[in-house]
Amino acid sequence: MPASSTHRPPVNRDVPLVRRQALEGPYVLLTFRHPEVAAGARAGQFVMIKANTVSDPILRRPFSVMRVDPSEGAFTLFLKIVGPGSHALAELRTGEEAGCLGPLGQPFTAPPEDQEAVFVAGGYGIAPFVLFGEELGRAGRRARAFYGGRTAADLQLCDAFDGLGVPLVCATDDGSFGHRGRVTEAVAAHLDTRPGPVTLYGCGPDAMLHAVARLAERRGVPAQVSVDPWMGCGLGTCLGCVVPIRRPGEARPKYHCACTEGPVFDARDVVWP
Amino acid sequence: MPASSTHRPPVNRDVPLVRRQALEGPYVLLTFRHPEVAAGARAGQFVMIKANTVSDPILRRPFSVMRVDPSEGAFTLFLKIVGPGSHALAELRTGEEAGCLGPLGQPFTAPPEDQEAVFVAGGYGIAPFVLFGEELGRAGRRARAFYGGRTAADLQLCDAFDGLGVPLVCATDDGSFGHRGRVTEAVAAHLDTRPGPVTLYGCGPDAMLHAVARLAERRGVPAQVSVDPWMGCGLGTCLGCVVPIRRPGEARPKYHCACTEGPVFDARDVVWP
Amino acid sequence: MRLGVELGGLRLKNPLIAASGTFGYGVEYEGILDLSLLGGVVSKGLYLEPRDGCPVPRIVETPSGLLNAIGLQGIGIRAFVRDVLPRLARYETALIVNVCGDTVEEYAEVARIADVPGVAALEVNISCPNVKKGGIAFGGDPRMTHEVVSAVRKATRLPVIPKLSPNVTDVSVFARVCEEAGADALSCINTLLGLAIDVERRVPRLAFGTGGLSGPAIRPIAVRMAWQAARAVRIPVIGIGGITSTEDALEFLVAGCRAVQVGTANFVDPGIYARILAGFESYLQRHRLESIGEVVGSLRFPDGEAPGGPGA
Amino acid sequence: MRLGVELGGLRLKNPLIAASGTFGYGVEYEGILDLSLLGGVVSKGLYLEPRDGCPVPRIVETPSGLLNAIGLQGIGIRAFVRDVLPRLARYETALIVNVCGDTVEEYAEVARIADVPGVAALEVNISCPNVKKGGIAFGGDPRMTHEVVSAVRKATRLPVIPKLSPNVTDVSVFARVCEEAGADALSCINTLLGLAIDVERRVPRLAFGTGGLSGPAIRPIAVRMAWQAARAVRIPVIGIGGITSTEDALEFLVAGCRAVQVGTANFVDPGIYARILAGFESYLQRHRLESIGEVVGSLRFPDGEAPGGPGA
Ligand SMILES: Cc1cc2nc3c(=O)[nH]c(=O)nc-3n(C[C@H](O)[C@H](O)[C@H](O)COP(=O)(O)OP(=O)(O)OC[C@H]3O[C@@H](n4cnc5c(N)ncnc54)[C@H](O)[C@@H]3O)c2cc1C
Ligand SMILES: Cc1cc2nc3c(=O)[nH]c(=O)nc-3n(C[C@H](O)[C@H](O)[C@H](O)COP(=O)(O)OP(=O)(O)OC[C@H]3O[C@@H](n4cnc5c(N)ncnc54)[C@H](O)[C@@H]3O)c2cc1C
Ligand SMILES: Cc1cc2nc3c(=O)[nH]c(=O)nc-3n(C[C@H](O)[C@H](O)[C@H](O)COP(=O)(O)O)c2cc1C
Ligand SMILES: Cc1cc2nc3c(=O)[nH]c(=O)nc-3n(C[C@H](O)[C@H](O)[C@H](O)COP(=O)(O)O)c2cc1C
Ligand code: FES
Ligand code: FES
Repeated sequence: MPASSTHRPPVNRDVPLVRRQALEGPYVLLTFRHPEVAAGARAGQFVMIKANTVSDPILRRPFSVMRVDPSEGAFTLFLKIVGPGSHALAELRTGEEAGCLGPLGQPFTAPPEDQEAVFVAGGYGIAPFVLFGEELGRAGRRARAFYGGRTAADLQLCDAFDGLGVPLVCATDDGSFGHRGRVTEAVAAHLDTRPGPVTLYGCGPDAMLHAVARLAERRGVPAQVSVDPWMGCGLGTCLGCVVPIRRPGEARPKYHCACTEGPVFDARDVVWP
Repeated sequence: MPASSTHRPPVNRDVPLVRRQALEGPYVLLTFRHPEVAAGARAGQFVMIKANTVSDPILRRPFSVMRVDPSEGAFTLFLKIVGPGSHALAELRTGEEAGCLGPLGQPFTAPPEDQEAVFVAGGYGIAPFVLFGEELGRAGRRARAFYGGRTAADLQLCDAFDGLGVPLVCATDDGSFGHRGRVTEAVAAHLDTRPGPVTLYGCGPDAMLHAVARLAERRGVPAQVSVDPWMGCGLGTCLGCVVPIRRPGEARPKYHCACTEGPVFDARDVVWP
Repeated sequence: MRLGVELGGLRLKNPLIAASGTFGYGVEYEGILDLSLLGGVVSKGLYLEPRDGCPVPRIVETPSGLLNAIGLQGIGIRAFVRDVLPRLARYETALIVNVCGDTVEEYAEVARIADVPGVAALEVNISCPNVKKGGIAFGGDPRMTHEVVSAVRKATRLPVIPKLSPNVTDVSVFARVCEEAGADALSCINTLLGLAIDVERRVPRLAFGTGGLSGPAIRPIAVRMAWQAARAVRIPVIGIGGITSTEDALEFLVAGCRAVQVGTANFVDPGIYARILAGFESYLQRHRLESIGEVVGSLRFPDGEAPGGPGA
Repeated sequence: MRLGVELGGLRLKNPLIAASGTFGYGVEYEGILDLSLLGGVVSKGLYLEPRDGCPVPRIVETPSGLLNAIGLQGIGIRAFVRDVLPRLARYETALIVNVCGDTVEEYAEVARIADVPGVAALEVNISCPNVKKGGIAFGGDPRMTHEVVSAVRKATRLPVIPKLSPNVTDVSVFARVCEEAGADALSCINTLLGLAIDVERRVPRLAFGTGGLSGPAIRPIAVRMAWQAARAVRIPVIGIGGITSTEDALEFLVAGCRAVQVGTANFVDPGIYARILAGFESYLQRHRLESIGEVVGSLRFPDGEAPGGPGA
């Protein structure tokens, strides 16, 4: 992983909500003012954020940076409401503040110049790829996205790659939108077309990440995955977010902090459950 | 105190917010649907209510019923935002629900037919007198209200008695509205005019209630006060809300629950700190 | 019998009991909920004589918790038997008397007076942190615990259920002492001793000074202690501490408790019993279980002896 | 010296210390806040050798609390002295090493290695609930507590600060034992042993099983214990447990603590130190006090001996 991102230390701020766009179902887009995140966040990095000061629940929550607007000094999250932390964020009114620390973690590493980046996203795992698509576009690299969910309603960001030149393939378990079946099946079908050298990038539920890792191994392609463990601090101090990682040449796995050494890891190094 | 109110047992319900009217500063009017409170609450009674299910803070809060609309099946609270419980209620959006138990407690007792009811309200203590004014008006009794606060902004319900035939005198500590000084000084001035037989009714901060009690004793007039202790349950089971009361003929004070035996007590019986 | 449980000679229609001091004498909830919904009701703590309790403030909130020093204000056992019991007779729920005393003799005497038809069991309160005599002074000392429980045991034919204090190093020691002294079941736990300070006035926020902490804040501690107690003895354990939902109640059952008590949550929502009972039903269905008894003690604990285990 | 305090031979510029295990080795917060703001920093618990710690999940939330079983994952004392200490040298803050061991000898050995320039004091962790040896097994037994503290005392010239366990019947007994064994100050408290259960899968929510409860939920218990400890001994006490604000920190100071540690709140808001320090300043002004020392032990407790007092 590049150490470059660590050159911009995270900044802790109270961040006002500047825009709120409700999507279908439990999804919402939230834009907060945070100049340092807006200027420095790279795809795969995240923030730790909490909407209020009540102590139940107590901790901030990790969310990937989906988009940045350095001129406005703001960044956007794509948020799925699943529990109290995400609910409280989604309930914020414009102008109200949240406590926020970021940017955090190691970003995705761009593929070598001749390769195509293949995004594999499950559910809210699409978020970092919106930023990644923009970054790669600016760098003149090719990218392609596969976006899966249980049902059509889970695919709320299908238009996020419009204008970025990133072809998008959707898949739903129930076939209500795009391919019927797992998103990784659609990726496998793409690899079957012998598209030339690719790097896979995965972000989504553990089971999907594991499937991406297996696919990459079978096809002999490199893969980076953004893991999704519980996080307490985002700074490597609570040691709650550790993932067993076995780096090449190491005899046994060691715990690595997903918040500082990840969330993006080389898929081969992750020891899957 | 009349036992009649206890004939309508309190009902525990999730109550949707049907209307919300922000007033100046930390004050707001909230109307909730609760048919039994709307049909049964009498002036001086209250509800225990909480806006959400988070456990910090854990308890419901007591608020006086300010107005009822039996046809709509709804009641209205006059709420001052002072801490997390009142804040969460004030943040509710229309349609959202709160947990609510009521009506609770013993109401004010109307004065004998020939007497004038004199309301002495401090701050949010005005709330029960709005309902009381309506009740007495329907019963053809005379009433008069004195409404005090620290400054003009604390007197948000000056129009509540319009059309009820209840003359209103306001007082502020800083003289920014109405008489300058304590509201009880204005009441004393009224008694100096020898208005005939009156009963005093007090609701407000402890210091004001104590002043009402002293005034009543000096002038030899009856007084009822609605006390304002911490409440945990509203049902006489937590024993957190007790007030030392010495009834006539009793040698020493005994603890009485403000929630079931009050909040309205005969001012002579209350043992002031 | 899907939800029914058996508790040291006591049959409950379901494992939900209202905890002492948080449900008055039961009669306060008449008209608000159907008392026959409950497996049982434990009375407010009762001494031989009526008591005034502590001055106010008696309750203050702390994060997800309630700190109280009521000081066992109450009507006394005789008034309970005379005035309250008859009013409760028509409900199908087990009435349990919470027995208090300043001395061992007082515990025994209260137990004798409480041994009347209509009373289903005695809970022995050796764990109240808010009294200067008795209470926690007994429940924090294994020898005194044995003495009080034995004395109550001799004074009654009713099931005897000591209520354990959490303010001890090893709750399993006390659980075993109670079992040896003839207890039929255990209630676990009472409140944790706490102190909250008004820093502006630099006095305790409670008039009494210290108080007992209850509510969701203490649940992880209570579940741990109930689990330790249940592993230490053969008699059934009733779990108590911070229950506000079906899931919370199930934590205690899975940990090994045969029944649970709901305390502070009674103040927050009197509708809690109906809510939890409905939740039990759907849990049993979802997990394809015949009865709630199958849940009891079903916890699969990770390998190895945990440091918090009774052996620690 | 408005905010300065003296702590058993250790001078702190202010009474705010980052608690062990919640602030890494300090270096993690470089660039996010100015470490020189803090009175002191306690390192993550350190053994002789590096340790892997427990499997995940290692932290779960409970109402207003955090339950953790990290299992003292760490780099070991030698790597700390070699790699971390030099990076911290430029900050004006007292560096305190949290000393751990499986055996009495290991505690002493870690203490010896930690006695180097740059280390200001040693905190002796005899209270970690998440290890199978050492930790709470030592801190729950007065004899073992004495042995460990004496051994560390002999191994170092640095101030020795045992960290007490809240999982005991009477914390004042342990406070006195530590004082006798030569401790210079006390840290009070570590986490409370807790258990949270996933009722759908019927396993503990933490991979290790039980865990240590921290956060605002435990504050009333922590304040009570710090108050008991401070009344029991002459050496200074450092209060720990659930501090998230100026008022929370003041509760411990008013109760008799000379300093405080902030734990879980570090995870929630790294800006907490600046916030509390500003709050201290305005509190002193509002109360017309010259120094924070005047706040220490200023609690006026109600008349009479409280049941939770050291005499209980
Ligand atoms: C690096 C990273 C980036 C993320 N980016 C996004 C994003 O862009 N958009 C988005 O909607 N979500 C994202 N998440 C997930 C998000 O952090 C969780 O949904 C959130 O923490 C849930 O909090 P809650 O209080 O709403 O729900 P909770 O009640 O805390 O959790 C609901 C459910 O999610 C589980 N859970 C909670 N926190 C986590 C966690 N950190 N990891 C895994 N499971 C958890 C709980 O066990 C529970 O089953 C990201 C997580 C990580 C680690
Ligand atoms: C019978 C009764 C009727 C009431 N009617 C009204 C009403 O109509 N409108 C209205 O705005 N308020 C009313 N109150 C007061 C209201 O209950 C409190 O303002 C509310 O409980 C505060 O809760 P909170 O969480 O917002 O603030 P908290 O943070 O809980 O309290 C803020 C401050 O108020 C104090 N406080 C909290 N609860 C109480 C209490 N019950 N009594 C006295 N002090 C308390 C706290 O010590 C603190 O100083 C009434 C109280 C009682 C007992
Ligand atoms: C206000 C209050 C009064 C209590 N009174 C008693 C009592 O009289 N006897 C007793 O054994 N326990 C008493 N308790 C303890 C409860 O029965 C229960 O053990 C404790 O509150 C933990 O459960 P909870 O977290 O569900 O409240 C009292 C608790 C509270 C909050
Ligand atoms: C994740 C975590 C790790 C901890 N690790 C240690 C440790 O290594 N050594 C130690 O003495 N205490 C450790 N503690 C305990 C804290 O230092 C502190 O005593 C406790 O958390 C109570 O304070 P709080 O409520 O402010 O968090 C840890 C606490 C947490 C939450
Ligand atoms: S989230 Fe705390 S160490 Fe990674
Ligand atoms: S509020 Fe609980 S007894 Fe009155």
